Amino acid sequence: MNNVEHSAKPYWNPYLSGFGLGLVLLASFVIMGRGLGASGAINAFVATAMHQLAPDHVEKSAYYAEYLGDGVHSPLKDWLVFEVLGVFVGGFLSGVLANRLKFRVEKGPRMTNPLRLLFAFIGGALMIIGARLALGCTSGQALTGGSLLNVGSWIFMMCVFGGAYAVAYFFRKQWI
Amino acid sequence: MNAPFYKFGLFGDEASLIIAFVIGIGFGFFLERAGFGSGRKLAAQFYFRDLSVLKVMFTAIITAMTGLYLLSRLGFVDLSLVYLVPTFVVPQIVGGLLLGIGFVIGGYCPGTSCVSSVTGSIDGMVYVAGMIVGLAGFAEVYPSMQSYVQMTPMGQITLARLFNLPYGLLVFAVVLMALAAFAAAEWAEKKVTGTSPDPKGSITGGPWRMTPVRILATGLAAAGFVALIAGDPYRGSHASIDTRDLAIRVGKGVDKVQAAQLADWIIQGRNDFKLVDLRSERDFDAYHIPTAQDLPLASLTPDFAAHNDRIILYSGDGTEAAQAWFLLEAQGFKNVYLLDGGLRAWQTIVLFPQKSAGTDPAVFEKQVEVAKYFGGAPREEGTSPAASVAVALPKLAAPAQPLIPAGNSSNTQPKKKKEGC
Amino acid sequence: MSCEERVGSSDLHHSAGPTGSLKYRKKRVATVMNLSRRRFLQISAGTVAGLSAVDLTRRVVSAAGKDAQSGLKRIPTFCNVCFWQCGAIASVRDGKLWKIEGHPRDPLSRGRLCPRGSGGIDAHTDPDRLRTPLIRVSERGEEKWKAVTWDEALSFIAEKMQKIKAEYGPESVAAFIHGLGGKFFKHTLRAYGTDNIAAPSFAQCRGPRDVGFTLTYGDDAGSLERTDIENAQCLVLIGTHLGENMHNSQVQEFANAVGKGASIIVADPRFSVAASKARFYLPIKPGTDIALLLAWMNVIVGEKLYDKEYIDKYGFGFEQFVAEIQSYTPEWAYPETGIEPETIRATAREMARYRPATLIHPGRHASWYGDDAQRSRAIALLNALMGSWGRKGGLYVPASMELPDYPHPPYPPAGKATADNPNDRYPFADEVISTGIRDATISGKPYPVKGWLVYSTNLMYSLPNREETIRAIQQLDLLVVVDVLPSEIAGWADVVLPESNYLERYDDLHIEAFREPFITLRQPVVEPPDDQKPNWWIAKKLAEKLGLGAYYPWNDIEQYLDARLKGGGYSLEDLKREGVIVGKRPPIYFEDGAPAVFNTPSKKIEFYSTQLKQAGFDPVPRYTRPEPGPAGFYRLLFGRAPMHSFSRTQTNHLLMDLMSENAVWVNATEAARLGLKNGDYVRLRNQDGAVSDRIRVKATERIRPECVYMVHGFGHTSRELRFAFRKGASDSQLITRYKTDPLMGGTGVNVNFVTIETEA
Amino acid sequence: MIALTALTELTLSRHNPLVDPHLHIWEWQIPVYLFFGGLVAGLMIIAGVRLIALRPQQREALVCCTIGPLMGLAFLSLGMFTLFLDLSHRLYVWRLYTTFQITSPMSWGSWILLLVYPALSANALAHLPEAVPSLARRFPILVTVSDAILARVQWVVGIGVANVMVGIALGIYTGILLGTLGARPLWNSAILGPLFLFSGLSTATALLHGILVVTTPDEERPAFADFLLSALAQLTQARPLDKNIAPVLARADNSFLTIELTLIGLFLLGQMTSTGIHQQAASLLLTGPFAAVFWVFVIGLGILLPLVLQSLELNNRIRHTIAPVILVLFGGIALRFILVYAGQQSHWFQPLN
Amino acid sequence: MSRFAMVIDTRRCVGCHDCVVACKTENGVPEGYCRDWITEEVHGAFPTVQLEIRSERCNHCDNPPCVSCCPTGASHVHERGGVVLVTHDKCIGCKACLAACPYDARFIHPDGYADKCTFCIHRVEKGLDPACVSVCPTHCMHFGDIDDPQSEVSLLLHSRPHHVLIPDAGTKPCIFYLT
Repeated sequence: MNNVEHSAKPYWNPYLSGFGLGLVLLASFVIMGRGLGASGAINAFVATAMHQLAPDHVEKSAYYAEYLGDGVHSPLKDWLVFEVLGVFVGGFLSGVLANRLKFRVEKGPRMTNPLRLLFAFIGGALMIIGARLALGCTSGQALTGGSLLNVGSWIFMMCVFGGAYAVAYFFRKQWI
Repeated sequence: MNAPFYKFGLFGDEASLIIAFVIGIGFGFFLERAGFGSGRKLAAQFYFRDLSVLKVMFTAIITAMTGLYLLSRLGFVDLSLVYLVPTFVVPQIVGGLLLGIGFVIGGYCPGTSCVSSVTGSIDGMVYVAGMIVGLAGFAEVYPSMQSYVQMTPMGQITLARLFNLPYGLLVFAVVLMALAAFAAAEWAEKKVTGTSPDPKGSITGGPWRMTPVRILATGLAAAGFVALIAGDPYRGSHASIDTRDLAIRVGKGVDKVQAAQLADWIIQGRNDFKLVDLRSERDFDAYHIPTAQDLPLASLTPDFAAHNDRIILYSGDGTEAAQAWFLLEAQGFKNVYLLDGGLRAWQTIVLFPQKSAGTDPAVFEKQVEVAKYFGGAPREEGTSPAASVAVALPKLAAPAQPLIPAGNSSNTQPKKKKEGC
Repeated sequence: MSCEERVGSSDLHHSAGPTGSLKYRKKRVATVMNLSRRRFLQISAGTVAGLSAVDLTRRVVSAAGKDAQSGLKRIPTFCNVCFWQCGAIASVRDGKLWKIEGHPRDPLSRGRLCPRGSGGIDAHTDPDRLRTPLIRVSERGEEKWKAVTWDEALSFIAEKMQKIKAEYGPESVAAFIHGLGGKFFKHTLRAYGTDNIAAPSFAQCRGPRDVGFTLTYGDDAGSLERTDIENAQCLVLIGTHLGENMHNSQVQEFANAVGKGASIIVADPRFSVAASKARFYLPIKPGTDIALLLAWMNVIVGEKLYDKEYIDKYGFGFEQFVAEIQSYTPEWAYPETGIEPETIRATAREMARYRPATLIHPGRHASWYGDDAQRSRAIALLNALMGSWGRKGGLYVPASMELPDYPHPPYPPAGKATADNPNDRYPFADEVISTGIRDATISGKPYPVKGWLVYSTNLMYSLPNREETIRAIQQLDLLVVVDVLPSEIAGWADVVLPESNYLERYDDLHIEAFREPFITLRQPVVEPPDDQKPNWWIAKKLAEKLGLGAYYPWNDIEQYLDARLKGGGYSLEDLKREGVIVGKRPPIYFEDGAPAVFNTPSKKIEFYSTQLKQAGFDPVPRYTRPEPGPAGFYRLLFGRAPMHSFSRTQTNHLLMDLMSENAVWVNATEAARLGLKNGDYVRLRNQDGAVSDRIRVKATERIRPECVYMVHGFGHTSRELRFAFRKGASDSQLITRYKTDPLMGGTGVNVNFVTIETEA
Repeated sequence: MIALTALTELTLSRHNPLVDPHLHIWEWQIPVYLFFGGLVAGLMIIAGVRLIALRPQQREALVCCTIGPLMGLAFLSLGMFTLFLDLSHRLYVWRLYTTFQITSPMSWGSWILLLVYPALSANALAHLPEAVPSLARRFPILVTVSDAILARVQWVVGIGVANVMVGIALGIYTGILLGTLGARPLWNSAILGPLFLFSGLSTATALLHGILVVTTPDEERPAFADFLLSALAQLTQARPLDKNIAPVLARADNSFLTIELTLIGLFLLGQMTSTGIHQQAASLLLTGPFAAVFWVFVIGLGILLPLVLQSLELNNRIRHTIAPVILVLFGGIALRFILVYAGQQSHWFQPLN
Repeated sequence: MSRFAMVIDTRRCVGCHDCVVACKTENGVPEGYCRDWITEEVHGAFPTVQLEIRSERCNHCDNPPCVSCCPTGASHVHERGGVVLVTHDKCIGCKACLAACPYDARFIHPDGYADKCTFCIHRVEKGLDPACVSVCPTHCMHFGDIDDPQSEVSLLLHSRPHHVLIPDAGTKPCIFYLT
């Protein structure tokens, strides 16, 4: 562990990493006939966790019924769950190879840590509700649907950028 | 070879999970490489400081789009089998807006938050926790919103179908739009940050030399252009058949069902096959083999049966059936059979059997009774088969109609696996 | 599918369980009782506490591993989980029911009960049973009640009955009664003045068979069938699923026949258990039995394989018969039945090889396709060709004990004719048609029917088309249900009367015609746990309230039984100890000297029926092709499982442990095509849109592809049947159509079709 | 037409809890117990080898020689506790020690487990004063004991050999426990013994490696471990450890992982070339309902990924992190979970669905 | 020496489950559990189907893996007739015997110990048949000593073809099925 460089390597060029991402997506289309996703895995995870905590409640819920399925197969044995597991591993591999592993809080210089974490929490909650309503997140809808010229995806994509740019001004302190 | 491999049954559900894992690794790897593990870098998109999000996303979109287009057009991928998330306009507008707002507040989207948290970002981890709590909360209010989330459905629809434009044209337009957006992005970054972009990593900046990025951009533009002129990628108009394999099967005759055998199957009450009559509706109404369904050749679409259904085709003299047989084979149906000799054989063998010298009388008697059962009668010895055609086909009793709307039987379809994000 | 498929719940209680399990059982009883307090009132906490204490002590005793043999009592009685009523011996250990075994000297059980009989002990403490008389307090069918005393309940009923009598006449009260326990209710009602007393076991079950046989032989096949299965060398079962239908003596004889290597021929759309023992299995198309029977007879007549001597001696109209069946060749039958002509010939010759010890089993439940009386006649005729009626290995001549009835005043003279069969629409109906009573109740014709008494039959399960039953109930002024369990029909009643369990009461003597004459006695083994009363007590008290006390000139049942027994030279004291009296077996075969009496117009076996001819029916059976179902639908068939009796054993924890829900049998290839796996839950939707409860799929190679099959009796909707509630699905829910037999009014119910819907 | 002999349906009316529709008698407790058993076996072997290899005066590498055995004692107790939790007739557990059943691996195991305690304790005592000086200050007797042991080479060697022997016995036993259950075709392989032994060794090595990484002095500690784990490191109050041993441990771990992978391969090879029943059992892992978790969690995340990461560490391409450690430990648990669960589903009668 | 065995005639058996009920009442088997059960094995495709119905239970093997794996000796072979029994208060509930039994004949009694068929040894020692045998309405079950060549079971085994369950598991079962 002596000769390891301590400085993080720079990010890849966006076009090239975008190309790489595009090829992964293409591979998914060709092999599986479906695109990528992320938020669906959270659904499966939450359904399983809630089922462990409050089985009766979950079994009665119309929402969870869709994810619990027939009760024989675990909702965690799902394509998206395994894909997201891979995302963790791939992200980690890339991070460790580029020396970017570091406990940190991503924020602008004028932001306090607790507030940033609070915002992250709220953002996450908002985001997943949005993703659930839209039947997908940036990966499942924008990226996947976008490349399939899916009508809903393009509407969705426009709204994401629209919504973000519309409120970006109010949160500038957080980031810049 | 047919793709998507999974949909053609190359591997099962278990293997698909392993593939999901591997694909996920690639997905996560490139997200992290692009710097999407950093919320700050992602959010910079919305302050015009670093438009990586736009660049990465659109490069990925046009790469996958043109790639998929070309592979489909070459007949490698059946695009109709690639899952398309159905469109619900209002929920998707609202969802998109919420997601955009959440993006700015939280700094991530679901995929990037995974990458972020695994590389040590505490806010990324908190963001994931936020998603979990948010979703659990949403599940509780979901019943009251259930009708709302299904609003304004448009089904599975592409822009090409919506605007009634050629698919290729749209592909080309999206490529052009993306390239223009890249140029605009680079211009904006320069404007806001005041530094000129790295000449090696940008499309517009620096001296005009062929950098890898520019080669990529040119390639994508070229692919887009090909799309413009190459036509529709959806299968149907274009499909490939393994002619040798077909020839072997035809040669062996395993593609045919004999009329007498079919009669036995109907008597045995077997309904593990779909009997399809390809003649016109009028002919069908006049006479059809019991249990057959009417499906004139012109209205033959691949969704009339599942790919693994056993299908037996017949027509008057067999021509249309043979044509349909080819169409269905080409569309990947695995168990398509022809009634050997078509309805004519049914007539001469089953409905109006004739005693020939060598026939065992007992066997013939059985044939006669089968004929009677189906409304026919034995032919006099010596009548030529040609004459028999003149014999009127028996009048069918009105076919049994379902007493309830047919819609109910659709429920027997195997449960669809959830797809989408 | 055998008889009384469709009879209601009665006599079904769980008694104290076996020693070791008491601890677990006790817990269950306690919780359920808490729940029950809300609805069924008047459960004294003392009872529960008392029970628990006893349980606890017994648990300690048994844990020590020593049976206190001194505390063991063995009491003879007879079973009532099904109507076969096998003689049994109940073992009571330390005052608690421990087990029930067959009575070794009883001719029906021969010392061995079926699983239902052995499982009958799990009654008595059944937490779901009725406990006290109830009077309805809200809308019919809402199952809201107030608990009342017996006196209040019976006065209420008597008052209503008197009112109906005054307004419409006594015939406007009808009854649906099943089983031996109904005898005293019949007596009370006859005394009251009505003959509208129906048993669903006629029109919904064995009626067509009995009419078909009576038209041929002048006598029916009997309840305790006169089938000499044990001695048959060739046994033909047409849809009869012995082994799944667990009528004890028949199954024992069947096993003996199998053991002796008898040649068995089974025709069934389903590969039944019996089919697995068969030399020939004929996977016949449903509803085409007559075609097969005619082809068999055609072969036998054509090849002169019949018993010529027997037919010459006993037969009538054989020449006409021969002429009629000339055209029904096996080839003709092939497309109808789907059975290869060669197989039909081979089986016909097989039958002839063993005649007269060839038994074509008459079956029991026979109301299937609306042509059932003629189908049974065809079976009777085939037996006649074999010369098996009255012969060893065929259908013997049964014998019965004779005991005088307890004398009572004559019944009032018959007023109006029964309401079920106006103008003799069904000329050969020789019993009251239950569905006819229902029709009369709905239409008010030929006269209004305003009161029903339902004893021990769950009409919601036993009559086809529940909607019609409910519509009829809406016309009533009074619906009384006497039952052991809160069955579905009890839920619609105005007054519910809780009867004591068969292990807790005396009933009238069991005297049936069989190989040897016998009398068996039912006597109490344990006390009823709550305020339940035996049927004789209820019927007697009701008669007294109606001012008909003179018809019950005895004080209690022991006096009645003793008097009857004395009439035959026996005594109740002896019978209580012995449980069974078996008489000397008289000759039961013609060859041994049994009388060959045929009570037909010609006094012979009628191959050609002039009665039918005169009434405008086919004198020799003819075949009509069953109507096909709509495209994509499956024909719904149903039958029995050996561990359940109709809809009345689904609260028996012991039996439910063996089979807790039914499954719908779907041909494996079909199931694969529909994407269904074994154990998947589905719902069935019939041609009229009726949807079943959810039911598991049994994807099996044991059924034809165009039909589905399920065991009758599950899918309870009565909330009071907590343990059985919504377990499995009910075929009765899906039987919205029926085809009435023009000869005798039987309701053919295998004319319903279903689609399979996957459970979301 | 299917041949008449083809079994097409098998219906059982039995529905005993834990037995039907397939055996599920062993839940999380048994795999966790097997995992701890393997881990302790690995710790014993490593500690034993180090004890023999080190000269007494060379009081280094305490991770292996003291912290290892100490943790071993804790894990063993935890493991035995989970085993106890699994018993359904717990009050009778003492019956294990009133008899020795020669044909029963479980009886062997229960006695082996008793031997583990003294062996591990002796091992720990040998170097305890150096490992936890504060403890030694409070209880001088510990120093005396330690000195007494270290003064005699034959004692040190004896303790070391005992640790290695008992460790091997324990490791193999955890596999043989399943391997002798011939009624479950998937388990019916003696390779499970060495497989669980080497899996145990790899988890033990990884654990020690992880402790080393976490307890490395602040400035040398990789940034990744900074956040929460530094606090943990303070608690151990350990002396600075020989950092040279980290690559040794990583290298050893890679060897163990490679052997484990080979043994898994041999195990599956043996099953696939055996009877149809065994082939069916192996296909539970290879293509059946356990394939995804087997390939992804056991092979991918549990073996291949840490192999890659540790190789990168060894080549100085990346820093030593606790990531491979976590993955190896996780893989060790996953292997046992999957084998225990899949084994219970494998049967001589495979009912068709 | 005696060796108790059961001989079950699958030709006579109709799968009525009376043996199961009798066992439950005789031995107080708790609700939801069973010591014996019915297996239906279907071979072939409709309509050429074969069905074998069997009453199954512990096979009281000659080479019982449940006994050899028991760590406490709770599972043992009874001195009379080779019957495999469980001593309840020696059993610790480790469930190894459940895993070792290829017939899945054992279960964990709610009181915690491993339980299974005892061949009704308490009845057999009084000279009675096991409860299941004594009630069977089809008389398809026979119980006796196969070491005695004159016993009913020995005579049956000599005169009729039979098989045992999973012979390849090497357990040498003592329940024989006549075919």
